[in-house]
Amino acid sequence: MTITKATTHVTQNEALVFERSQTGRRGYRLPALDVDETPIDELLPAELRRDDDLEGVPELSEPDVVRHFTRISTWNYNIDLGLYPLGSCTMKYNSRLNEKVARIPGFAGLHPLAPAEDAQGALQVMYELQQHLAEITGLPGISLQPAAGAHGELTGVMMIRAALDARDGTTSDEAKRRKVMLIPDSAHGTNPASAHLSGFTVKTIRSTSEGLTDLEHLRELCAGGDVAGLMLTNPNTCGIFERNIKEICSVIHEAGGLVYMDGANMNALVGVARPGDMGVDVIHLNLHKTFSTPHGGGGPGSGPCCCTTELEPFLPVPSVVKAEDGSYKFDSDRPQSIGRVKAFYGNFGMHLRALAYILTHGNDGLREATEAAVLNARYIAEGLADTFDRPFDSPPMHECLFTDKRQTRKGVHTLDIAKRLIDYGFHPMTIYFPLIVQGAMLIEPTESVGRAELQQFVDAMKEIAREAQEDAQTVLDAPHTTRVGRLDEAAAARKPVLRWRPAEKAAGA
Amino acid sequence: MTITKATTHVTQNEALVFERSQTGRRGYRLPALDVDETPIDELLPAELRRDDDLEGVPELSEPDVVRHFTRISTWNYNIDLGLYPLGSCTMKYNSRLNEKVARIPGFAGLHPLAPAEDAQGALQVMYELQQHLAEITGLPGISLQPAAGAHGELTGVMMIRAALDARDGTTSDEAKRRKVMLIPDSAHGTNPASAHLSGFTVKTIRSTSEGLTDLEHLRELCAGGDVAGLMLTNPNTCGIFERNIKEICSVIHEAGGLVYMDGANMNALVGVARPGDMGVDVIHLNLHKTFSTPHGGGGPGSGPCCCTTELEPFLPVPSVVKAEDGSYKFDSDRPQSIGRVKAFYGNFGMHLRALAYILTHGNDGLREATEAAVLNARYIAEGLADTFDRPFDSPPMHECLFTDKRQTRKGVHTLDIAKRLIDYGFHPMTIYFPLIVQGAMLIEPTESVGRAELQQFVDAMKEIAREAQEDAQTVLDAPHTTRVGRLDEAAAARKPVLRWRPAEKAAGA
Amino acid sequence: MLHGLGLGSAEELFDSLPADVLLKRPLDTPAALAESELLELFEAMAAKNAAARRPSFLGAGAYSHYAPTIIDSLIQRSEFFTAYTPYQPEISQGTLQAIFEFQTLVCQLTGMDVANASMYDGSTAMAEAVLMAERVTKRSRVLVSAAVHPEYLQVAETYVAHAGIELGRLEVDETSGRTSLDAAALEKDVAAVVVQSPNFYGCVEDLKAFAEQVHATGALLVVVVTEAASFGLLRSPGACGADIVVAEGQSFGVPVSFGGPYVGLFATREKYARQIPGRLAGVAYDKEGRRGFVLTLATREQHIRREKATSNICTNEGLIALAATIYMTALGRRGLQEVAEQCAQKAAYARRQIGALEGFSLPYSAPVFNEFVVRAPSEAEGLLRRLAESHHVTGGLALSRYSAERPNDFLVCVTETNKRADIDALVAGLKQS
Amino acid sequence: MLHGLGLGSAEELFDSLPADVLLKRPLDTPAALAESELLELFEAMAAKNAAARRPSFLGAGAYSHYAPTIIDSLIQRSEFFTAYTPYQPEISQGTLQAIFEFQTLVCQLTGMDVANASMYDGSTAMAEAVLMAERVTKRSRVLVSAAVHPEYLQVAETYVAHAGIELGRLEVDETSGRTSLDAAALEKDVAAVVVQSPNFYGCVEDLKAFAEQVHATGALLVVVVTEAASFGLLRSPGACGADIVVAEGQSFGVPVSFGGPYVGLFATREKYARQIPGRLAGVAYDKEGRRGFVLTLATREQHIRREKATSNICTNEGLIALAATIYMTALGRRGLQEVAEQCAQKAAYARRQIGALEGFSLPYSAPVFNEFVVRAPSEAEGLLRRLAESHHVTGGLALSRYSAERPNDFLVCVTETNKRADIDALVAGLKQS
Ligand SMILES: Cc1ncc(COP(=O)(O)O)c(C=O)c1O
Ligand SMILES: Cc1ncc(COP(=O)(O)O)c(C=O)c1O
Repeated sequence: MTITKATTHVTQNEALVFERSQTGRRGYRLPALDVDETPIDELLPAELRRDDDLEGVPELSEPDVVRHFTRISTWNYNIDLGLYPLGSCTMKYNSRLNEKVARIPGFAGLHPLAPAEDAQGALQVMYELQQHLAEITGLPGISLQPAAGAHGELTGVMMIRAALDARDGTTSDEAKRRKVMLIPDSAHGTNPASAHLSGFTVKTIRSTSEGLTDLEHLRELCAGGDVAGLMLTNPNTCGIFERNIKEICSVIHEAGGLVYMDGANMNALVGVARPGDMGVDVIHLNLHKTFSTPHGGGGPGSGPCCCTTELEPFLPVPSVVKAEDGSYKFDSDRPQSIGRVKAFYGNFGMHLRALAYILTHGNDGLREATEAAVLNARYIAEGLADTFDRPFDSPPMHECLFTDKRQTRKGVHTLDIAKRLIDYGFHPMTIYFPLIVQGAMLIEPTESVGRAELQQFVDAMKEIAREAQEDAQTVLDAPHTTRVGRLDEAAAARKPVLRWRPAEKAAGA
Repeated sequence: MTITKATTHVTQNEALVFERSQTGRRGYRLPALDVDETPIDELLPAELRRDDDLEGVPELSEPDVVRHFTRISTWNYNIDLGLYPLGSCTMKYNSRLNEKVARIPGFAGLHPLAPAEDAQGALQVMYELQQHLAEITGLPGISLQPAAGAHGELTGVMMIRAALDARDGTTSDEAKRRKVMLIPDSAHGTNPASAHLSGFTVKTIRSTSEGLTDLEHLRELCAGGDVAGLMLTNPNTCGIFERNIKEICSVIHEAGGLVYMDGANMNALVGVARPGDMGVDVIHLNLHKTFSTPHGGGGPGSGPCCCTTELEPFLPVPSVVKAEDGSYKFDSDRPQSIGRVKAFYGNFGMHLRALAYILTHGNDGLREATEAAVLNARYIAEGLADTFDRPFDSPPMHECLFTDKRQTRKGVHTLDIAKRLIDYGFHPMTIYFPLIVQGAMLIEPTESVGRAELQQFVDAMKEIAREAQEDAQTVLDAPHTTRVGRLDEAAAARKPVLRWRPAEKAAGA
Repeated sequence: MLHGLGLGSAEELFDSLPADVLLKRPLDTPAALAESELLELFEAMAAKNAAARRPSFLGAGAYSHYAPTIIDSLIQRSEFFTAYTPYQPEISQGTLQAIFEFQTLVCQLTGMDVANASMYDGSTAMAEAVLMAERVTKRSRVLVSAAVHPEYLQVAETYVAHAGIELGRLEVDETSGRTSLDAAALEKDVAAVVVQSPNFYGCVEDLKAFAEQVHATGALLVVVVTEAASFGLLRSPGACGADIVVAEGQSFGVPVSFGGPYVGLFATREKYARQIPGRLAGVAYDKEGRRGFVLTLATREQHIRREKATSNICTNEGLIALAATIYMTALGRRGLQEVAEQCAQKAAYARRQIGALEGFSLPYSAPVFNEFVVRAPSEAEGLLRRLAESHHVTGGLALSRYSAERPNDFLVCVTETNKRADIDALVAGLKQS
Repeated sequence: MLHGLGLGSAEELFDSLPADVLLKRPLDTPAALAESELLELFEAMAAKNAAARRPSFLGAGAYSHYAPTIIDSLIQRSEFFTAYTPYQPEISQGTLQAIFEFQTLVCQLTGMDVANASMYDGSTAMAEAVLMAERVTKRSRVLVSAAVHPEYLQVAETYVAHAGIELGRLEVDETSGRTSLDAAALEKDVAAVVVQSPNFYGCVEDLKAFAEQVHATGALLVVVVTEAASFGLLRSPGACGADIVVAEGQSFGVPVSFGGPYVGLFATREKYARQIPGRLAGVAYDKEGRRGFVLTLATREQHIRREKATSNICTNEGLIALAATIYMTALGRRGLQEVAEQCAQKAAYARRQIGALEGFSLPYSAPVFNEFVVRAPSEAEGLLRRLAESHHVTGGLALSRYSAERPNDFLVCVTETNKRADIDALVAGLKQS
């Protein structure tokens, strides 16, 4: 009954802005035009001007705009409401202080094409962030330009391509053959996609029963002499540290390839171990994960690339350097660079937040955060060990992996468990990833949660396991406490409706 | 079922901060002490220092503090979610722009005891607000010092007391007798309370069947020669304009008294009519109603007092004046002043917001807002006329009054209707006020709502009226969609628990 | 919409008003400004507040403490700042639970049993305490220390003007800087004694001694605190025997904002709970036994009791009380202590330096928390003005503002936000000015 | 907790790491700063960005427009900015509905059928459009106008380096300032022609004419827009026949913030919907028939298709897209038009004044929106520097930054935020510098 009544609840039934529009309403006021007006036809001939009078664009009052977005916002789960244990996504607390820093007018109001001498503060921010990230990864070369993780991957593998071409040339048969990028079957989808965009052909490496990269298979694949490189996530997407990392890297190096590390899981390593010390040649970091820049419902992100001195010449341009006189400037003088991957210098607003994160934590705090992140994952692993199936028994790092094996007997699957968690007030974990594990549930609590809430989560998961046995239907029908129930995604994809149209037109469509 | 499940929902069950506390957690960091430390005993002898180590004060991490207050915030209704039609409270849209203005460091960081010559901007803000409020009320004398409406009332009636004492002296019998403050039975409770605090004895004036002040009764009461003044709300708390206001004022004046107007309902008059032109001697305004400063869950408010030139000498000190040279200064030279009603100069942060409101609306906009506020109330009055009982048929101003007369037959009362509105996504109207109307429902939509939402509200009320006939129990058990149901207020008052105590002690209590 | 209601024009909406009260012209206020214009205007006015850009040693009732960023970001959630007073508990539990937490924190810091949901500020809270003492004791004389904040005293005078209460005065001992209470002053009809600690001159009063003498006569001890940060270090008034504690809560994460909005704290003993002014939140349960909170003991209040209410207060300082609650929670047990200790340490450092200056003296001997009086070799107001102009620092408050007999005295306040460098600059400046 | 897990120390948490990869020393990054220290540090760095305090006529891909206050206050709601990509639709409907509204608004402004949930920025959106054109046409030559933003072109070059796509160049007519498209250039194997309008030099291109010629050869017309404010006034690319429209959405309420984060708009025709890169939100219903939204057509994306995906993009610019959505909604139909008209009017005014200056000329004849090239009597970079120093105004962008052969040219951008007084100051400054 509650639900039926809730459907008449205004906040629960906020329409689209277009449906709310009312002709003549305004949510803005501009200062009056303060120059003498030129007849519009003298400015622009009619054929270059819009003739649709922006039909369909909504007209709302300011209070209605605020109510609209406030109402729909209440349909979202968010970090400030509780645990957001999406494995591989590192949903940690987003400091309000960093938001304040990013809004300081001297930064927010600074135009990217302002002369460098009038933007020294911004360059200093980028320079110092570069220094700190280099220290954290143990890789001295760096570019802050990539806008997200996948963008950083693309940058990294393109650098590998450029480095190999510089080394082997592009003409010899040997060089032409060197096009294979090795990627474990557990990797994130962006890895193969990025490799493909950079002109590589992807070959997949098997994982062992322990959830580690299969060294034997790796050696086999390297035998062909066509290996350009490897893309490896470490800890891998099963939450396990690739303990053979050094050997893996040397196998690749001996085969004439280079090693790219996907840094999405750096939250398990900051202050504890450095990719540069493991033999990695290039890595991307997700500032919107490890360094807490807010995820924003799907971005903006920031995916800086860090590399060895050998690969430095191939980094995107420009990067920030410090002159003798202590001033900062952009350096574009890098003839072998892969070029630009984005206009301007990357998502500067995220650079500010990440630097603020590094400085408020301090070097001790960075390590403590890593320890807490791993400790919390261990706590959950331990708490759920008797209740859910664990595909691998190596101790988890910052995230732990379970499956729905024990629950499927009763017809309850990972998806159902995830949806049911919502009724207990938690965001579901990452599900069905990594692909190599059937019914995978990847749980990453991060360091931003206390023991009490971790226990609440463990209790909820156990309760759901019990329900799966005694009252499966409740789980299969979950969630029960949300504005809408499970949505028919298959139907949505079959006949996609991707935009609003005025009623009559819609009918036509 | 939804409800039972929701009770295990972490967001729905956030504990008290004290229950969440975990020894050793911290949500802050201070800069290290940068002066050489003095042994604490040299600073303060032990007997002057705390010896309880602040036992019981909570210890939380920053993310936990944010989660705590974010979670409990979701249990609140608010203007940005929808209509908040509390009659007499004028819950209008709170502009974000005004919040930004109030946070400009040059204002927020300005100490009240800074020399006036170094605070000219703040004084200018107060001076200009004084000018505008004087123009809007038609009353030239003004003090911004009162912190809320009731505080403004107290200030106003004390000024009346002081003015009469100055006029009649305090010794003559005639003067001693003049202690009666007349207040309509429909008045807000703060009126008699404020009158009492100022040493007046309160006599109540009856209202007519039209919901207006009873002139005959007024004349009778004035005959006694002991009338010091009248406190009148206009439009009155039935939402009706006292059309005899001029006569009422002259009756009081002829009887040797002064007229105080409660300005809580000025949202019906701004730009349309001015108390000063009606014969009113002194009024308070609620900046947190008419001038949209946010109500903040119960304040801060601001209740400036405006008066005639005759009463000006009795205003609180200091007020802001403009010197020949265009500079601003505080003027405390007012020998007949009632004195200070608050430290410093009033709720300056609210003065900033109110001035911003006046300037962004502009003079036309202020009148348009008044028109819209009245129009919206008329729309609801019209929409519900056939469904609910209207005690008075004079056309409503900015708020309209109904009763539960037709619903009581089925055992459904005003309280039930109010609670049921919650399930439809609306905040209830003001209920059981004014006291003179049995089962009163006082509805004030304000200007901040569009026609579509007004209609949604009307539909909800009609739907509830239907339910009252066909399914009374659903209404009697409402609300059904909130975290907690109706709370037992009687039991709470019988054995009040007004603070948290550690478990064992609580047991003891 | 107009026409739907059978109205020809907006004017007709006001037909119920007699023509002779209608305003026949547009208001003489400015035309509407755009957002950008408004911001420029206020930025320009703010720029004229030179004092806001200088390091400052002003206190005397308003204190500069650091407020964690989360406070402002949380109180700006619509759910808090655009809500009304929680009259409908089922959809106001966020506000109500926060008030209950506020009341508890105030009790813990003041060492009392019951606290209300807030008063307008410290000064009005003190005035209400005086009125309450009269209600409780049925006596009409109240002795107020001369070392109470002068503006607080003025507010009390206004409030009691027509309440049949007479205010007496307790002098300050000119060597210690503490209030002296001679038994003689404590005649039978005294309802209450009001002392501030740390007092207006920064001196920490011996509250225990006061409590004993005052209680001996059946009067109440009302303790006033303007610098709430002191709760982190000083013995709580409750522990010293206070019957009513009132305080200004501005120090807890609230900007000085030229004097307001602030928040008044009001706490007392269990037995006086029903005499307390203002709102109270209490625990209540629903049919399913779920815990919630409601406004309770409303029979004390004006909307029920009308002229017989314990106070006329209605709207209080809800959002500021919330800010203070978040501050107390974020700093927590250890943070409140650390802030208090840093204040005391830095004030001690400044006091030593200034005391050692040629020609300057420290007239009072009693222990202080973070404020102290300095006696300058010359007239203080001019000295401070020169200091501001030449050294860009606001050195404190010239006491001549409140008492002409103290031309050379000024009050210096030091908090955790004053850097050593600023203190040293102040000292250097005083030397040269 | 450690002990509960049978661990003796935090070190043991990392036992699964071989000793020789463990970092045996503390990180060589600074010790922790307190909030107040951090804010001071960043304020100090910000103060070094002198350019942020000057009136500015810089555009060229980043534009200063007024953003209503509600935008920032709404996107700072935790519900929006601390949420993840909406993988779980039942608890992400706020984000999903906003994306659906964003997609619709982008379609309305660009005049297209389908738009995605956003790309990193305008430059990467253009590069993705080039890749998509190849997928759609199976042709490998793409002609790009020389009047496309130089940095956009550089990004495209990087993206196509290993995609087997060859980029050709379309020259700019030196009198009109528009791109010239000679039939010869349009050989059979051309996948797409890419033009920017208003182009980098501010000139509005004749897109209709392009569309006809381009379509005649079976190629696609890709239109790039860097100044989204122009949508309020200029004929939409869709109405002119564009097949793919990419734009930088920064003008819609997003701060210039030294180059990012911005938001890339990407729109195309219905028939190419399944070739579009990035995320798409679509309508879906639950069992009770309630309307909701989900991410759809995921089979195009990397997490399903891996190397065969239409793009590698995963995280996009969600929160910035939301800011743009709120901007478009708050300004709405009339506001978007008014902003565009004010830009055009003010630019025309500035152009007239500067064009009339002794020694200055306007090399291009084509109509402009709010940017235009000025040819100075002397070397532009030095001129602008002197202007900044002596007149405290950033006069525009010296084109020598991108092409050495244009030593005296600079690009001036005027928006609704540039006051007449600033424009007059610029003109006066140019006269004297
Ligand atoms: C392991 C891994 N690699 C790469 C990515 C892609 O990063 P982004 O979404 O920032 O492009 C992600 C994020 O989902 C990830 O989890
Ligand atoms: C008619 C009326 N008078 C006075 C008041 C008291 O105003 P405040 O709550 O600001 O003290 C109110 C507000 O509730 C009111 O509605």
